[in-house]
Amino acid sequence: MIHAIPMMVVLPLAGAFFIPMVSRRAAWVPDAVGNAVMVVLAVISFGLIGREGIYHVGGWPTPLGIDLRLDGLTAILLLAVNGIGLCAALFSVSYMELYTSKFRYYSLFLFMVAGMNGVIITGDLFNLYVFMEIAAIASYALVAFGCEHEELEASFKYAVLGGVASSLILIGIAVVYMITGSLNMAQIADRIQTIGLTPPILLALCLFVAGFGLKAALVPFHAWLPDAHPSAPAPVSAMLSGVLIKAIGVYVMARLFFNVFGPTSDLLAVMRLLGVLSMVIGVLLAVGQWDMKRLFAYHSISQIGYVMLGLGLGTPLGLAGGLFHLLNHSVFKSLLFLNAGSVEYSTGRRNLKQLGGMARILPLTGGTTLVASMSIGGVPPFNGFWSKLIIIFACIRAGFYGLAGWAVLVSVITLASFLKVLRYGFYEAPAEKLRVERSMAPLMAVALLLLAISCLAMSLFVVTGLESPVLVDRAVEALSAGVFGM
Amino acid sequence: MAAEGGMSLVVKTVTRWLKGLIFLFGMYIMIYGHLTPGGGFAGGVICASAFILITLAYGAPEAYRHLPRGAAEKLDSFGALTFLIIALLGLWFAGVFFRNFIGTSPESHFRLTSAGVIVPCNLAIGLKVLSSLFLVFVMLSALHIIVSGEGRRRIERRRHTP
Amino acid sequence: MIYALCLVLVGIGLYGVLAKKNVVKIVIGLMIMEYGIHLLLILIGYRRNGAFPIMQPGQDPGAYASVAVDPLPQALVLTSIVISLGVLALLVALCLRLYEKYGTFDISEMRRLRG
Amino acid sequence: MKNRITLFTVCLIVWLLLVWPFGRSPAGVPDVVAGVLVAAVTAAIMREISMERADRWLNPVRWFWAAVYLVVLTYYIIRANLDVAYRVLHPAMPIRPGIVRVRTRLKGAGARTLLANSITLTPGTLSVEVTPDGDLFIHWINVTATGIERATERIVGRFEWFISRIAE
Repeated sequence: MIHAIPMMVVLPLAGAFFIPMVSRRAAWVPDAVGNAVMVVLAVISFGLIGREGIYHVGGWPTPLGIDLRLDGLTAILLLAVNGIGLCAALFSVSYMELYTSKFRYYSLFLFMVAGMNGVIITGDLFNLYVFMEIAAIASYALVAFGCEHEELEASFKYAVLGGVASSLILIGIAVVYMITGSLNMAQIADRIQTIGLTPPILLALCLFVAGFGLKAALVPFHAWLPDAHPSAPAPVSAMLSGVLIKAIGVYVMARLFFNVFGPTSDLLAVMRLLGVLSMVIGVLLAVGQWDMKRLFAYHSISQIGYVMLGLGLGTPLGLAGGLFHLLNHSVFKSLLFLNAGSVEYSTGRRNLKQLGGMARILPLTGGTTLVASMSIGGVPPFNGFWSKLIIIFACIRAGFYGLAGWAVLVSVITLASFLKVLRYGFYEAPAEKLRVERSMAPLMAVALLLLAISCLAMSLFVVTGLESPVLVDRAVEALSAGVFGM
Repeated sequence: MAAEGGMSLVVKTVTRWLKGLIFLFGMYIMIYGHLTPGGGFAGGVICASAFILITLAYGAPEAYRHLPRGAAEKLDSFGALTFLIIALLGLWFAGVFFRNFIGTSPESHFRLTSAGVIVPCNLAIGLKVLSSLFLVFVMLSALHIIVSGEGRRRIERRRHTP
Repeated sequence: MIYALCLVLVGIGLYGVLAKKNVVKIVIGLMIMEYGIHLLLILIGYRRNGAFPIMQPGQDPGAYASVAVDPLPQALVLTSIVISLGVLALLVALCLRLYEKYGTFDISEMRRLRG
Repeated sequence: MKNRITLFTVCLIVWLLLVWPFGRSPAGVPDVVAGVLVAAVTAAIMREISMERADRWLNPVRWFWAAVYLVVLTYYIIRANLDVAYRVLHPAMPIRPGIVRVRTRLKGAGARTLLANSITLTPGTLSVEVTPDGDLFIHWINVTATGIERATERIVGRFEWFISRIAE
């Protein structure tokens, strides 16, 4: 099973290069290959849960070669990326008929998945940068996929800010290499333990906060996200908002700060501050939006704030809450974007003012939107409720009563904002007669149902106890174990 | 040959003399990447520069006569796939992904055959770099910009207002 | 300190990205930034009076390692150059498409999306 | 096909020159095999090295004149260098820049290219354009003759005879 670790990168890359070679003649090949690869990846990542190990690429021992590292945190993120990726790929089969040159789409999609998987499994700092750029470049191209005014403009903004973020991260990596003489995360952690957090290391830390903050769209750095995410095709928005900002933003931050640099109280305070800012400002900006996808995108900023808040508490309970919310958010936010996509697919609109009564026209989408909205709003039987509850508990137990109050308040505003979506989009009669151009395709329904069921099913993970939901306790162990040993 | 498009006779003739030698030198850099400075990327860039020179001197159609666009697109994917397959062969033969599965002996050091899979890997990278750089150059240089709609109106307006 | 000069270069690039209105100039600023970083990376591996990091026949590996410059940053820079090439190609294509749609390179005239 | 064989031969020779002084060990069988393969690939893709007949280069007389021409060209280049340096350093800067038209008798593309490049290599004169019917436009730092015949005699005359021996 240990040989499955490199496969997480190899398979999507092979698929991405294979598709353009054969798909000139056969139009069904991109669909088939893309979905087959995603199914295999989802199965493998399911099998990797609960396993641990270090894979030495090329058989070279640790300081010489590149390590691939599998632990609890890696496993859940792989599951999130590939599970959501599978749903998005299923959804794309029909949805991407709206666009041309499907093989380019699947090729870029698989590049993005390969990049994210690579970021998650690698144990080498520069390798992480390379994979991050693979995922990022693919996502710039995917945002511009429609080639219309808005898409191009959003993609340009996203690409320039992403490029600046990557540059900052690369400077950080250079500084770390200059001080520690190594790029292997475990070795860097080891060296930093002996030399302490000297000013150059602190400079690198600042650069990492800014760079990965940009990639994760935390609030002072969030300007690109509300443009980029809604402009992409719906399955890509689901991937971007659902997993990309987590895989190349939040995950890397958590990994570096907890396992490489070691969490100091200042660092945790910065994470909490960024978290609360994103949480509050994101939701306030979201309330006034009428474009459905744009509204969801602003909520992504706010929900990422929850994750950062949980992680920034630094206690095992806070970590559990943050990671659990990360998983939950990737499920319900992808579901929301796919719902918006299916509404756009059948009516060609996504502005709430022009919509209405969709629950009668598309009953399935209405149901899944209800599930996802209740989830993100934190209504009891759904998964979002539990993770928010854990985060709020963790705040109270760590003595941050004010933060807990903010978290509750933001949750209420989120619920209000989604009630608006449900009312104007799905239940109230439309202002003018809506013309339904296409009915929903079966594979799209499958993808929506899969995600909606997991929204409910993931709340079952807390039956073992609110303190440690089954899926994430290994990940919490991995993070709270402190810095990597050699 | 001389009259139809492209640059002047001098550039065309010199291009014809040099294109093969540039390509050859690129291949040399690629194949001896493990012994001298260079490697797959540098060699691929030099090889691509041969095609770019042809594009500049004669125009894109003549470049397509040397390396058709469809073939370049196929080669692009083929190079990357070859690289992956070499890496997977390491898993197959030696049990570790990316393992150098072609054994080398100490007396073969500093020879062409001393590096096992590195030479085929360099060739695969070179192929990939060659074709993708060529494609990037040709696509961006041969792109016909058709400004329409809102942009057209904006340009007109700028032209009329001093 | 020569490292500071690289950071000055990065700063010039960042100024270009943030202050310029022309999309092409923004792209150029981004590239200047990356070149500054590449220079920084190369300087990290530099060693005064070092030998080039290629072994010659009959050389003792230990003695060689004590004089050669660090080859790792050079590999990193090569990789990084490839990445920035990819970003550059994508950005230039985007610029051309933007010109096709808007008929201008001025970013302040592209206002379909509001913040 | 003949073009390809020429290209293949040239490539193989260049390859052997590249690998021969390699390290301290002489090039072995793998190096030569790789050379044959690479030269074959190059010949297949790049088609030709020149459109003219290749067997004329087997004639040693041409090589002799090429060697002589190298010396002659070097002489003219040095002389022109001194001339330009004099003009630049002279306080009055006695230059009279302009573009003149000259005519050549040379027919082949290779010969004309050689002539144009020789003129460019000589400081003070620069080939700007070659027309299809054998006229060259030359930028001259100190125009001393304006008519086509006189300018041709001044600029082209000294090279033309050698080049026709080498490449025509």
